[in-house]
Amino acid sequence: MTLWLMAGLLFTPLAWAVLTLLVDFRKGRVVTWLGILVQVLVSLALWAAVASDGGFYYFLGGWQAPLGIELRVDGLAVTFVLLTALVAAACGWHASVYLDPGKSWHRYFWPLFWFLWAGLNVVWLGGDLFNLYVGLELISLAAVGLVALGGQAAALRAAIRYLMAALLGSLAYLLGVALIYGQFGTLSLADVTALLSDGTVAAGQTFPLVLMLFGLALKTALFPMHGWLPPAHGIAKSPVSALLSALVVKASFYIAARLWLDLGGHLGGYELAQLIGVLGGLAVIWGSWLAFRQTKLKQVVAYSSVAQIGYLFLLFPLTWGVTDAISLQAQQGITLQVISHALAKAAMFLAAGNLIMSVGSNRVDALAGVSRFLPFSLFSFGLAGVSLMGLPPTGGFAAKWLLLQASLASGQWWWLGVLLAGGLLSAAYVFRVYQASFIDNTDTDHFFHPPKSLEVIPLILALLSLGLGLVAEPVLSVMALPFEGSSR
Amino acid sequence: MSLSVLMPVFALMTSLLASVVLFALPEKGYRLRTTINLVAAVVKIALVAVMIWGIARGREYEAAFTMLPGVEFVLRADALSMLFAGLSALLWLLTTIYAVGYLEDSPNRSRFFGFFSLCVASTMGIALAGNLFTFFLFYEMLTLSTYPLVVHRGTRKSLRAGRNYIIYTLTGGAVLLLAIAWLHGLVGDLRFQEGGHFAGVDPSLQVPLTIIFVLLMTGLGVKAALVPLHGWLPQAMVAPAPVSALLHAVAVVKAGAFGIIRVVFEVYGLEAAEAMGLLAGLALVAAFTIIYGSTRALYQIDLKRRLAFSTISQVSYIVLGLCLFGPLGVMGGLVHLVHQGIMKITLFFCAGNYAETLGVHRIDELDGAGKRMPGTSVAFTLGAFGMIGAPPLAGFITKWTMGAGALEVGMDWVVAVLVVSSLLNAAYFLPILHRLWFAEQQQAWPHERRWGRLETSPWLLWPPLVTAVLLVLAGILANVPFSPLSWAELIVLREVAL
Amino acid sequence: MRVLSVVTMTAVCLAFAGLLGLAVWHIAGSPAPVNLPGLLAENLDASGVEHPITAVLLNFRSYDTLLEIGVLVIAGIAGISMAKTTSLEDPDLRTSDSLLYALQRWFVPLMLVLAGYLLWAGSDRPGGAFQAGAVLAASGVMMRLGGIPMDFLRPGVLLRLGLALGFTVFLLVAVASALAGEVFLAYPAGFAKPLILVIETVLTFSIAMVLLALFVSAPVNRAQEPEEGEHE
Amino acid sequence: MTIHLLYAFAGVALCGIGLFGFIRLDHLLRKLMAFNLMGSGVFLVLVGLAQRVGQPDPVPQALVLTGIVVAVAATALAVVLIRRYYHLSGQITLAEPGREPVKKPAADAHREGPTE
Amino acid sequence: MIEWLLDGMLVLALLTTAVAVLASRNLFRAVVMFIAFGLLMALAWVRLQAPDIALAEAAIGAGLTGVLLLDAARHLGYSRGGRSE
Repeated sequence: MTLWLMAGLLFTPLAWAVLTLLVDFRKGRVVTWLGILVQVLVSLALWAAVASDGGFYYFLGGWQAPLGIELRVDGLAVTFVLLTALVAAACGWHASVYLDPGKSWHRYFWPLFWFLWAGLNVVWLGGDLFNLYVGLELISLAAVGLVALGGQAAALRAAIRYLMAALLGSLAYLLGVALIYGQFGTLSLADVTALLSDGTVAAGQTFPLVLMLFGLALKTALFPMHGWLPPAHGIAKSPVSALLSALVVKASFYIAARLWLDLGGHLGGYELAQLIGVLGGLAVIWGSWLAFRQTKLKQVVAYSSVAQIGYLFLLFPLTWGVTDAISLQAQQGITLQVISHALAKAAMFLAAGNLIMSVGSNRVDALAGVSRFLPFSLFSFGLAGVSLMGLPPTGGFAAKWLLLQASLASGQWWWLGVLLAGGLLSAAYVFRVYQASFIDNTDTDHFFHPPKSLEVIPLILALLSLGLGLVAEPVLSVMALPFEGSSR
Repeated sequence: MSLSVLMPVFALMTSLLASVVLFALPEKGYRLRTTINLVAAVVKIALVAVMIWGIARGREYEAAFTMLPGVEFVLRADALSMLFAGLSALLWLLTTIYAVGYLEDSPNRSRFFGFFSLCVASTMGIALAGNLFTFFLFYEMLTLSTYPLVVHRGTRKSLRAGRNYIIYTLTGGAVLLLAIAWLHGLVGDLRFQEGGHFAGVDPSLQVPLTIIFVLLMTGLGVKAALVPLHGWLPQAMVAPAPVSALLHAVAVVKAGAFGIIRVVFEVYGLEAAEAMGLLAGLALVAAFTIIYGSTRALYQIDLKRRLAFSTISQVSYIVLGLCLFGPLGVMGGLVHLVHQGIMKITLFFCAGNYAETLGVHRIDELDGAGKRMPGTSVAFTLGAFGMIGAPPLAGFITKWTMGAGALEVGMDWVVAVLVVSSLLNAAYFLPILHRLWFAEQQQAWPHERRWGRLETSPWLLWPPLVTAVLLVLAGILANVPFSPLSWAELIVLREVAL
Repeated sequence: MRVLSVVTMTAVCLAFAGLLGLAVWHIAGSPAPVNLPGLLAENLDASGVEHPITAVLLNFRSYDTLLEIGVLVIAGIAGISMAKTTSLEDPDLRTSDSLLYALQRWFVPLMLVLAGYLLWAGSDRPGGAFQAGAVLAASGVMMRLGGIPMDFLRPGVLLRLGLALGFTVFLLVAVASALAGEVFLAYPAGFAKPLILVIETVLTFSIAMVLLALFVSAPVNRAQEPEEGEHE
Repeated sequence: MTIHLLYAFAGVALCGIGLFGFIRLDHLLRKLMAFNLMGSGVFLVLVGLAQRVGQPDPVPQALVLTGIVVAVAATALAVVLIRRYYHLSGQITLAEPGREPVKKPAADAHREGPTE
Repeated sequence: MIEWLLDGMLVLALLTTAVAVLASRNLFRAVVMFIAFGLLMALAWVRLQAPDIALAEAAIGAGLTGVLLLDAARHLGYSRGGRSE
């Protein structure tokens, strides 16, 4: 059964990419709805299967690593598969209403969307370093294609910049993989970890890991390499922005985190961990500040992504050289942060898209009066903002709480400042948007009212992000599941 | 699921559900909205009353589940929570009635009542929170749900006030979070329990615990408007009158004060806090706030601003009460939580009536208002005398109990503070009463509206009258069972364990 | 300022190359603990083809290849989404270079033959779908430069079918193997060689199509879409 | 030291050169070429290092084949984007429009050819 | 020894062309250099006993990418990248 589910999981997005390529936008929309249904069901079933039976390795083509490619299907991976299914389903649904079917190039949205989804699943499940590289490229090119889709000059500039950054990042990662292969003779992450922990290969060669982390950090837009993100995420169509911010940047981070957790203990060092953490902290502060300064609504949200991504990199210092309990706490915190940010940011971008559609302008100060006539999209935006601020009971708060605990327990109190100041700064930019929308300067409703389905989608996502804090415990318990049997 | 688990959940849910429904309601559904509001408020009072009855007979209500690894979400009703829950449930009903009248034809009513209910849900959550974590959760929810109420009018001034409010409260919240997280890291999940956790605690924890205490008080002090963290309160006056009433009497400042009570009594423990020398500092801050607030109130021309500074002063009575470290003093502080709420809400209702009916905002415009609006003015007068501490009103009970408590533990200077404060109270309230009743009307009312034979809309008139009666009753019937004072006594006997 | 930045960049790149060289040197100092080539040689017989690289590409690590074709298709899609393609009769595109004309008269057939050879050679000698596809694409480019109309390159169902064909067949083989009870991409015993050959053939065609499509989708018109919320 | 390792070091040098070009050059096509140089360098390191004992290793060779195809896909996409970008904005760098004077109105940009 | 000499020269040529690609002021010349670089790479792959890659590099790296870039350079104009024309 599980094998069939895996086949379905791998097959569906790729197959739907092909199917939607052959039809036009309207038919593609219908086909996509069906595909979303299938994929969500498969993801749910797989998640349930792993939650009840534990994780396993899946050998593609029947060849075991190191000869073949293995997929690591564990609790964390299926959690992210499920997250992807939810967020991508929401974005796909939103896009099917939001995008104008009259524009001929919008038909290409669907195949790119499905390829992106496929690439994300590759990354969540990947256990082979080179396979992850291909997955990353799949994601990057699809994302660039989506940003550029039918765009005018500014969108193309953003897309090219994004492409260049992504290519450089992938190349750095690949170079690291080349060195790892040279050193270990295998591409399987599990093999490399095993070789390191049983002492077959002496640790100490940090450079490959640094290279890979650099490349992945560049793709994740870690400060100060974040320059490409705001233009790309700000200018893309809102459903695309939502996909990019919610999921795509997480993919490269996820690989970096897995590498760090498996190899960091042997190949990393205190200074490296702290350096990455400091960059993350600076990203939180600087990104929030820039978000506060933006005049365009979507740029606010995009810079907020830079800041929120910064939190993720606290994983590195908080898991290096600490006890297993603290490390677990930090990992759980970061996982929650990834999930809640994915939900909240997708909600925020989709809501921002609706707001822009309604007021006919991308400017923050054009929102005056929206609170009175369009409470729903604003409400979703606000709820998502609450999660970003890390206020209870959202998932963002649960994440912050765990990270606070981990910082305190590991004695790295300096991260407390980042966590608390980050929350306040994000409140600053979120409330700036609220404030603009509460200005009551008109008695007439001259706004365009988007279709109800557009308004419902961000609300659902925002509520999920809100509720995540309440069900954090069960979610985390699936993530920490051990493998079926002892190992592979 | 037994009823003892479900009761606190229901109490929370009534207003939460009401809020969700109200948000979804179209702007025009006036009747339906009012019905939902009132039904929810009445149901909540009933639920709270049942729980009060149960607790008096020794029942326990608790619901808990694990939210995060090592962290529980706990709702628990004990005598102390009922003090606050009862107050907010009762006053919510009155404030809702008042707000329905007050906002009769203003825009954004769906939004207003939605957040209004959310705000009360948060307050109920604060009252029922069973540990610091849960408390914080609702504390922040309260911050968020009050912001839209403060900026409700959407004017530049109200937006500025809202911004200040949010800066103060969120920063306070961050400090509070730091303190709670630290405490949690130090000693694990802390349920509120009688007598606190830190009696005879390891001396090595002394220093961090002291720092955490200061952080906790800072975080809670923002909402309780302890000087110098009070800056947001006078500005928030631009909000509509029912909101001010809510902020001052029921929800926000009370949440801060209530939090301080919880921390001192049931986290640190009164004795432990005293032993660590934490209460003396708090008492000084509270005393200073009392004098400072009253003094500033003297100089305010705007009626609501004067009331605001009066709130700053009065809420610190509660804090000062617990620092007295004796059964009577503590009782005085606890009972003032209720008394101040009833008195202050009366005053704010009245101030709102003057503004809404006559268009009067400044004190020097009030000349002769007593003749035009006798009902409102009688209520205002009772409230003012209560604040001053004239017998046999509610305020007198507070001050008397506290004074006795101070003498009992030998903190004579507190009596001096009480006396000075009462004099100041008189100094800023009596001139208003003089203008109301004895001055001749100087000019036409700035913006008068008429409601037939009544002095103002019945929706606006009844709530202050009811609260005025309540504050008289609370004074006269102080020794009857289930009066605020008796309940405070129950709390002291059961939970403070002195 | 400019000089300074050049100096910094040079220093950064030198440092990078130095560190990299050092890492390579260190790594080269000791042999790799896993002998993958040996493992590969042992399993080569089971792969269905004799040429080890083809075995790796289309059997052992076929998932990589599948995704890689996906990357190609994505690039193709993104490319043609940009191109509100010009008519192929656009005089701008027709080169009336007699040398080129002569070249293509002789070269194109030759290249087609070469492509066929490479494809056929792939199973036991150097060569295979990629090389063959590239050569096919190159001959297409030549024809295109020579102004030979190739209607199938207009954005239309035909082009999209061509783009997707190789990928689709590969994917169908993959999922069929999964449905047959094996895992994804595990060829049933005995079918490995024919399946690989089929895949290689369609891949050759598709790779050439994608590369050609990208080549011709040079944008010419100026269709613009305003940014969200910006009125024109 | 084998010849293979020599090529690995050549790859190292190419990576350095390519990186310099990639961050130094503004012209997008040149950036793209620099990227390709860097890519070649990475591939050389991958194969050269893995084959340091002198024996050919089919696995990295297969990886490089995959890598080359991915690289050409990316390059081709980039070229399409760059050309369209140039047609719309008349720019061949990523500089913001305000900073670099637009040399030619976009309308007649595509008529520009080498042979007229 | 002669082998090393040959390989050394090839590597040297590779690096020189690489520098030439980046340094040449004329965009057209840069592209031509790039194609030359691709052909040299193909040779290098032969020396690395990787005939498959050599074929691919010649067809794709030098051939297709080269043509693609040439075409693009033609459209973008020769002189845009440098000042020599």
